[in-house]
Amino acid sequence: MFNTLNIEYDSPAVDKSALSLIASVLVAGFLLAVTITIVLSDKGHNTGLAPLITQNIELSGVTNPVTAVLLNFRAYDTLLEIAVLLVVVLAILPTRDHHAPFFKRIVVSKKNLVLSALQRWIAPAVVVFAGYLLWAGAHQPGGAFQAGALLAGASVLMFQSDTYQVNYTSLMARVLLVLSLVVFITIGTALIYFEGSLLTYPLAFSGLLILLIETCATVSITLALASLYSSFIVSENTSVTDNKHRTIK
Amino acid sequence: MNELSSSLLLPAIVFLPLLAAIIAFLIGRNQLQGRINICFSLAQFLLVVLTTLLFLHEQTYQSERYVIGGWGAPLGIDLIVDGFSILMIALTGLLTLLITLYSASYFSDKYSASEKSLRFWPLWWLLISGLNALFMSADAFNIYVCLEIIGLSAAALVALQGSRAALEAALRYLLVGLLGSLFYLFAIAILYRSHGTLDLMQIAETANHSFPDKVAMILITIGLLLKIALFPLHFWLPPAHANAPTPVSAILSALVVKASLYILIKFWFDVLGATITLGASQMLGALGGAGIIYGSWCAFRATQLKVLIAYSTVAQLGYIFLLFPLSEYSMGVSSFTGSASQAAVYFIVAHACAKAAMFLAAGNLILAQGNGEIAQLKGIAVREPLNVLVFAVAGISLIGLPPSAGFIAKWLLLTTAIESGQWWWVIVVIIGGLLGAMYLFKVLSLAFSTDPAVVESPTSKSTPQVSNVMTTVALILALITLALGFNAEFILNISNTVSEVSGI
Amino acid sequence: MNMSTLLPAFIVICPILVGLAVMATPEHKALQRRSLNIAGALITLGLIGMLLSGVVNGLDFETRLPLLPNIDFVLHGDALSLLFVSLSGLLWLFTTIYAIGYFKDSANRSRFFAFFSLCVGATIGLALAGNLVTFLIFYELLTLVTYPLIAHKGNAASIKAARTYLIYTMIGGALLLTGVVWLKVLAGPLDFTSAGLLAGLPGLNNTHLQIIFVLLIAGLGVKAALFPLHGWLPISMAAPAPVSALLHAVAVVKAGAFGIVRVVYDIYGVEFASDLGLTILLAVIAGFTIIYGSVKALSQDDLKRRLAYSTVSQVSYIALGTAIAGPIATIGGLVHLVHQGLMKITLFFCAGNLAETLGVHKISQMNGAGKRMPLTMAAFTIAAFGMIGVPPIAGFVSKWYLGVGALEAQAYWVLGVLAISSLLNASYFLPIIHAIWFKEQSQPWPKEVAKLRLETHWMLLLPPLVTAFFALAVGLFASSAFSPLTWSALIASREYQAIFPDISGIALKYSTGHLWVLILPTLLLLAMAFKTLRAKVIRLIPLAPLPTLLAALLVANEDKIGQSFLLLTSAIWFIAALYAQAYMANDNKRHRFYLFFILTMIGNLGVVLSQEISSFIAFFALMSFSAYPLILHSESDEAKSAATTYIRWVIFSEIVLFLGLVGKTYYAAFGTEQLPVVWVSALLIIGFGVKAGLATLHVWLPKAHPVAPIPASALLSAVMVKVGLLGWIRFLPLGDATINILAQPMMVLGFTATFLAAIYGALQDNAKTVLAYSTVSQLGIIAASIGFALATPDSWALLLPAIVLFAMHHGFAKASLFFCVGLSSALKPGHKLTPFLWLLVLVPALSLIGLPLSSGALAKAALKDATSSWPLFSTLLVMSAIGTALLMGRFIELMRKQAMLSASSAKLNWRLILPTALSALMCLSYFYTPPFEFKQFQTIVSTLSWSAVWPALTGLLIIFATTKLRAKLPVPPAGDLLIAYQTLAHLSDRTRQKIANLNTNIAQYINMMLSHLQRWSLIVSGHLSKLLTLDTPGTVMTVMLAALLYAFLT
Amino acid sequence: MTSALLYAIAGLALFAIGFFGVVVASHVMRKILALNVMGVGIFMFLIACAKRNPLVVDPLPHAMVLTGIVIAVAGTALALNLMVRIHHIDQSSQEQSK
Amino acid sequence: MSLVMIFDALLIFSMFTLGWMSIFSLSLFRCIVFFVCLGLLAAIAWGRLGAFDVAIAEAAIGAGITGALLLAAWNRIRPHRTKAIELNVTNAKTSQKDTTEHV
Repeated sequence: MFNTLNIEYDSPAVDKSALSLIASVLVAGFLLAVTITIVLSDKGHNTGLAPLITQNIELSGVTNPVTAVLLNFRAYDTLLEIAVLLVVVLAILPTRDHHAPFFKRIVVSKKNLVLSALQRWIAPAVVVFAGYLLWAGAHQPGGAFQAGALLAGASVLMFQSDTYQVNYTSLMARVLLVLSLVVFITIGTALIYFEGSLLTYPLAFSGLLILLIETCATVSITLALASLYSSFIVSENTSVTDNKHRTIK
Repeated sequence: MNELSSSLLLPAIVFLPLLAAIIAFLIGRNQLQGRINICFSLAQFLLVVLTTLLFLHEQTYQSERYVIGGWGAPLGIDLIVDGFSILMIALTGLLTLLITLYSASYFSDKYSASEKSLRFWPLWWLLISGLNALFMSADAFNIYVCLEIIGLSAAALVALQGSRAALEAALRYLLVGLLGSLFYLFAIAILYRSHGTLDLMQIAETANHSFPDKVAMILITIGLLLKIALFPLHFWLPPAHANAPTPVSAILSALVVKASLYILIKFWFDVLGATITLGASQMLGALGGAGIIYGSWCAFRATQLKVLIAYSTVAQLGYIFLLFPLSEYSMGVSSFTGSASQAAVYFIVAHACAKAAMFLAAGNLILAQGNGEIAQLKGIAVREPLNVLVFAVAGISLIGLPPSAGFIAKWLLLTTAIESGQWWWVIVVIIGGLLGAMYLFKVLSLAFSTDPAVVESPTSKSTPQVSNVMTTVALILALITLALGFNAEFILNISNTVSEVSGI
Repeated sequence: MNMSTLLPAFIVICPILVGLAVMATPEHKALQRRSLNIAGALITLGLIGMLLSGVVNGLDFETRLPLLPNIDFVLHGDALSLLFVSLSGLLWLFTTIYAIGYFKDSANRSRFFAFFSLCVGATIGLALAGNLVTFLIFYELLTLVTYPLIAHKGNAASIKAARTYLIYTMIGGALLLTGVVWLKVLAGPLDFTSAGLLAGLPGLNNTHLQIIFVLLIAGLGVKAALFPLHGWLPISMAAPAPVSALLHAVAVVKAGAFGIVRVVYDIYGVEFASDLGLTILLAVIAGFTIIYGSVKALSQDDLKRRLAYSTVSQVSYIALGTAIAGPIATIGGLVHLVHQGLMKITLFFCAGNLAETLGVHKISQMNGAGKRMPLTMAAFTIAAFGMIGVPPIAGFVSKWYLGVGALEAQAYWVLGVLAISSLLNASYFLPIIHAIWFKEQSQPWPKEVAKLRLETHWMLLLPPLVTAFFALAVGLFASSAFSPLTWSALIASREYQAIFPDISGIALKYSTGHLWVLILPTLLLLAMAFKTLRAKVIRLIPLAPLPTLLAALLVANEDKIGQSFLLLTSAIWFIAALYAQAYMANDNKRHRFYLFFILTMIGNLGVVLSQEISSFIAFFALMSFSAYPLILHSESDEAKSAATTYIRWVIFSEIVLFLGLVGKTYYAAFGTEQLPVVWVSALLIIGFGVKAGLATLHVWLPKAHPVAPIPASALLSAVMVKVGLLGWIRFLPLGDATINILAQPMMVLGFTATFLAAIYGALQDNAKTVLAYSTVSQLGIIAASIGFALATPDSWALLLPAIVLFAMHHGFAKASLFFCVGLSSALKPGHKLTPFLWLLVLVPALSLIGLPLSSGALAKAALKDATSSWPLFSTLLVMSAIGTALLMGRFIELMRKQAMLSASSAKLNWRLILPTALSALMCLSYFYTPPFEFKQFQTIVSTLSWSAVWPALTGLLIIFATTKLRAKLPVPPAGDLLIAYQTLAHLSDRTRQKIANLNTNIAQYINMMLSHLQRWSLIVSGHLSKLLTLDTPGTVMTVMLAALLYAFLT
Repeated sequence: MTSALLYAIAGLALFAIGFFGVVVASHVMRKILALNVMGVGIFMFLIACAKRNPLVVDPLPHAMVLTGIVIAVAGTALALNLMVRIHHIDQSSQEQSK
Repeated sequence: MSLVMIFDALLIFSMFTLGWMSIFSLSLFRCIVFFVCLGLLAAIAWGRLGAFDVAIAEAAIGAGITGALLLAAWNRIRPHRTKAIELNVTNAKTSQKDTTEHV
């Protein structure tokens, strides 16, 4: 399975050791059969926590149940999840040039018309839509992660054309990356002081606090996902390439 | 412990390392970095000691629940602390303090690994916070997220080295980690579907011999076995632990592997205890036994020092897996109580300290020697007497010879095996001890033999002198293993809080 | 935490702390390290002293720390542990001094001394352990700590040795651990209780206990080097000398033996163990190891390997002592723990010295070492004699108690084992001693260190001397208050409580009458040591026997036999000394001769004077062993072969005597039934028979006497042979019991010896051989009369004075005859004094034959009327005169022939003639008034009867008639039966050779098989691991998933 | 056979395919894709469980899936990064060897 | 067999085949494209099952970001990138130095 990790480009789809082939087909099939029997046989707990959540939805300060669960009932999970994202970003970030500016505009010799047109049209729309999604998260489907993802999509679009160069190891970038975790922790611990136990939002301010956490989360997630993508980008012709390339080391 | 549950101690244990990670990430690489991290580790250690003392002070030996967000079990997430978890947290605190001290000088400018320190420190603290979060969490999905934090940060730390072997080992470790976690997630989904809640205590109450619970238990077992690297599924551990930088391989072998074991024990005995069958526990025992033999054999044939120690981890894990068949008999109902659990807990603590000491000592030897080849270790006892002594003491504890904690653990294991009449485990343990002796003394005999060529001409390129901070840290760990060898009562008192606890 | 709980802990911690401190000291700070070591050793000794005094006056010392749920870490100072602790503490000090001297400038000494003191700390901990778990902890710690010691040199041999050591001890440790855990599960906390823990506990099924016992003994057996598990000991000789000294004498080997003692006594309890049938198993193994170790030691040429194998056998004595379930055997076993330690450490120190100063490792290179390093070799000799079990030294004491204990437990085969092993010990130690002292240095020393003021560095010399002195002192003062013997007796009394017998009966008390008499000779002996005083001392030697002579004559002494023998011995020693002055005047090796002359004198006089069995046998051994160099004096080939036969027979007699005396003392102290007394007397007869030239046992006599210088051979045949008779008189139950089955053969042997010796002697062509054969025949008469006394006990009152008289007469006559042999040059005819000189020859010869008016006739007459109740005896007596006449005729014939040949020396050597004249006078019966009230005059008159004359005439007639016939006959070899015995010896040697190379090729076969196995297992594991390197982890995972499904769902 | 049950079975099928893919696929990229497919499978099962009762929708699985997706992305990104770095080192070593 | 059931069956079947194809199709690029389609179909499925938040997230992250990352990674390991390689080689040498043997 993992013993020999081959990375040559044109290797056959399936490594031919017959033994593993047959065995794994067998078991995969078996697994499928077993799980299907579970699903069929067991009525199980058909409503889960839905009724409980609907009762407490008013206390959570948001009306959208998913956001309520995510940011109020199980806020601790979300906090750790942001930490996970931070782990990966840390692992991938290059270790050099903290001093380069956070944001730089580069004059590009060869312009890619379609790309620049696309950027000009879609990027602003996406940003606006992301803002709406963030705001709507409280009462309609939407929220920090979706908005963050969208913004990251927009940033992917922007970098494709090498016009803008974001250096993720500059101090500013690092602060933004870490922003959501810091905010989350400070609010969480502060609430201990005020409300007695971790992450218990006061009824009056819970909606506001959740919104604050959501915005910071969106910013961090955007930067995180963008940096994930940028680490793979090798743009050939700009001086940034080499240091970016070196970043891959 | 009411003031503990309402106070900020428990969550602080998780958040302090997170803050440390953030600060380490922000300040980047400068001289202060080492010192800041050391005081963070000191703070963490004090915090952990305070919590342990408070917990012990209670003497109620009941597990303490800490309700986050005030929502209560099914809806919100709770943190739960019982004897076993407080012991693991204390162990993590101790090892964090010592290994941070070690890595402060390991990643200092004296050695070539210094420019990696920017990436090392944040990942290190995230790993520690993941571990602490895991030991405290009482919620199934929360455990999944903690497992992920630990898995990803550990893989990133292994990849820190940058050499091809390290990167490949890290990639393999990561893929295995992800696969294991997916199996675990799938099991949670099934459990949620049939029990409607994610809280372990509530699942435990409604767990029965029903079909889905059994399948969930199977998936959890196979997923976590993959992450714990029990015998047949251990292929990823030796390269990962061998190629990681020394402090990382120390914490990996000592604690990270134990984290998934902690979860497996929790599910196996407390949460889904009802679904256990005799055949399954015997099978795990058998795999453990085979692991002891195979691990020691590969350790004996290893040519690299750190590969040898990694394989010895595989072997030592085999010992702990003997817990499953033994506790099955001794206590009738399979709950994590009785002498088998005490033996396993003591083994975990003894192995953690001994293995960490051994890896640090080996790291020092490799630094002094230049490369990790065992053959080149000839006559090193002359140049690095203290490190060889630490290596020997740690080895003695791993084999289970008297003055060390390993001996007490082996003693408890043997007594349980004999009491429960499963004499075949006795033979496995004894043979394991002998095989362990084989590979330890292979290294020691080389260390003691004076190769005339080596003694006269000290190694040509002046290898950096191993800083005495690193040696003293290794020595402290070795002394702890020896100290644990004497007053076994202290650890057993804490761990038998586990035995009184009914539920989790 | 008052003293009583802290002291044991301090004793254990102190060496460990010293070890750690020494490890910290850097390599170059020699002084600091040296002072640390010695201070540590002294402090520990002081603490042990405090503990000792505390335990003696009843205080109880115990440190108890919680270790495991219901098991504590206990250090408890009881009697048994103190024995071992004091031994290790003491020997640690000396080994440290020795090691400092030994490692003057070698590499990584800090490491050595660190592990050295840790090792002693572990040993002391092990000794003080209060329960089996603490014992196990220190037992394993000992393995770990001794590993670097063995691997100290770091070369290939020591690493391999260390590895084998590890393999053995690790497996041993594992077995012990299993046993202890299993026992703990069955029997709860395993505290050592003095009369055995398990005996009292209810409901333990015996088969489990038996299996556990086997496990425990196997685990301990590795360190105690029991037979199958001893492989590591000889190989670990590659370690430096102080290490092998420490390992074999103090730490590792003793730990194993001590463990066995603890398990058998304090865990199982002896009775419980013996009725489980366990002690017999242990006894058999120990017995076999004793023999096996000694046999293997025989064939080793490397000195340290030979000592190692001897350790293998010696340690099993301790196991044997514990296994024979009897209180006295326990004492023997325990005391051997200490004695073997002292002796073995001396041997190893000396071996170390040899290796260090002369570079000698092989026994073949040791020739003439005595001259180069006299003090070390003296210590070596004392220790070697101790190992053989020669009386005064320590080894004898433990063998003595083991022997008596074996009798008490009716385990007669153990006596056999003790005998065979002493024989084997002698056969592998004596050649070394012979090579050291009596062989010239064949080739230059391999690696000689520059000669210092002393023979070697004082630190290397002091320890062996001190330990040798201790070995001797422990043996001599065995029954004093603070000796290890009394201490082990105390321990054994605690072990057995109720059924402990009163052992005063068999205690070893060395007391002799008129001890002041021996002071002068001992002083002279000491003076001999100093080269400057030697010349003056030689002149003083004749004075040495005078005090005893005066004592015999003047001091009234109720022990008539003793007085008369004293008279005989001291008179002849005085004359011999005078004679030797002249005879040895120009002999270049006379210093050595005189040294052993005095030693034999002390031995002989001591034997006659001693009143106790132990002092008797001690002086007997001293006399026999120091006579050996006298025989060897001329260094000629015949002398060498004669000496070797002599020493072999002496060893044989020593061993048989040991068995006999053990039997005698046991039955004297506890004996109830009469039956076994027969074999005791049989053994005594044989034992003393060798010395007294009993028929088949006399073969060494005709070979030894002619070879020795005249004074020596005179002494040999006149006095030393009589000691055998004295032994018979003192120890045989002559007065009280009729033992017919021994009496008849005794008489038959006696008379056959008389007649056959006479005929055989007559054919000899060497004057001294003829005299030797005449001694054999005369002794035949004495043996016969002793046989007669055995047959008719009531005649003993009469017979005793007759025998004593006969012995004294023969002594003086034979001595003067031998002295005359020396005068052969003076007997040349044609000198005005020659007729007088011939008179000197004729008077003793005729008195021997028993012509009227001579002492011989008187003695024969006394004998005749004492045995008048049996006419055949007296006729045979008369016939014996013919034989003597034959011999005397031949003797005179040879003397005349010799006188003719010898050059005519003008001047008569008066300093030779006077002593012979003196002894000739002694022969005439008038001069001495036998101390017995004795009807003096009428017997002298009665000797005038015809029956005294005709045998003499017939004998002389036969000699003259057959002169021509005898000239043609070939001369038969001197020792007649010896050829038979030698062929026998060759046969047994060849069988031993066959057995030896049988087991070598078995061994080769085994390790050839092993290497096949290993190669095969490597190949298989290669394939297996290739398969298992799991390039198919996926499949394995899926297979496991399927297995789990099966396990869970069914 | 309500539709939710159908989706649950589909989810499990995707999980099985993913696992089969991880075991059998040769290239690392395919293994990473297989892991993601397994992820999608589990998420589908979870969402199907949320919708078993046509009237009410249980939001908890949704939150779990959301967190799961973010973690999956993170894992994949790290795996891909490691893969690329390994490939880069191979590439440069080939260049040097050429 | 209402219209909705048909739609569900069709959706499930297509997701199943896309799942298979995204692992075992011939070229890597094709796998990635199939995977992105699978992501989008999954978004539709979540919508169908009433989990709209998740649908948006799946579309944005599952299909969007993951797809982008996969394509970028695929682009990096494609063999044809000759021109870029020479340029990199010079840089590679400099960076190669740093990856000397570390502990």
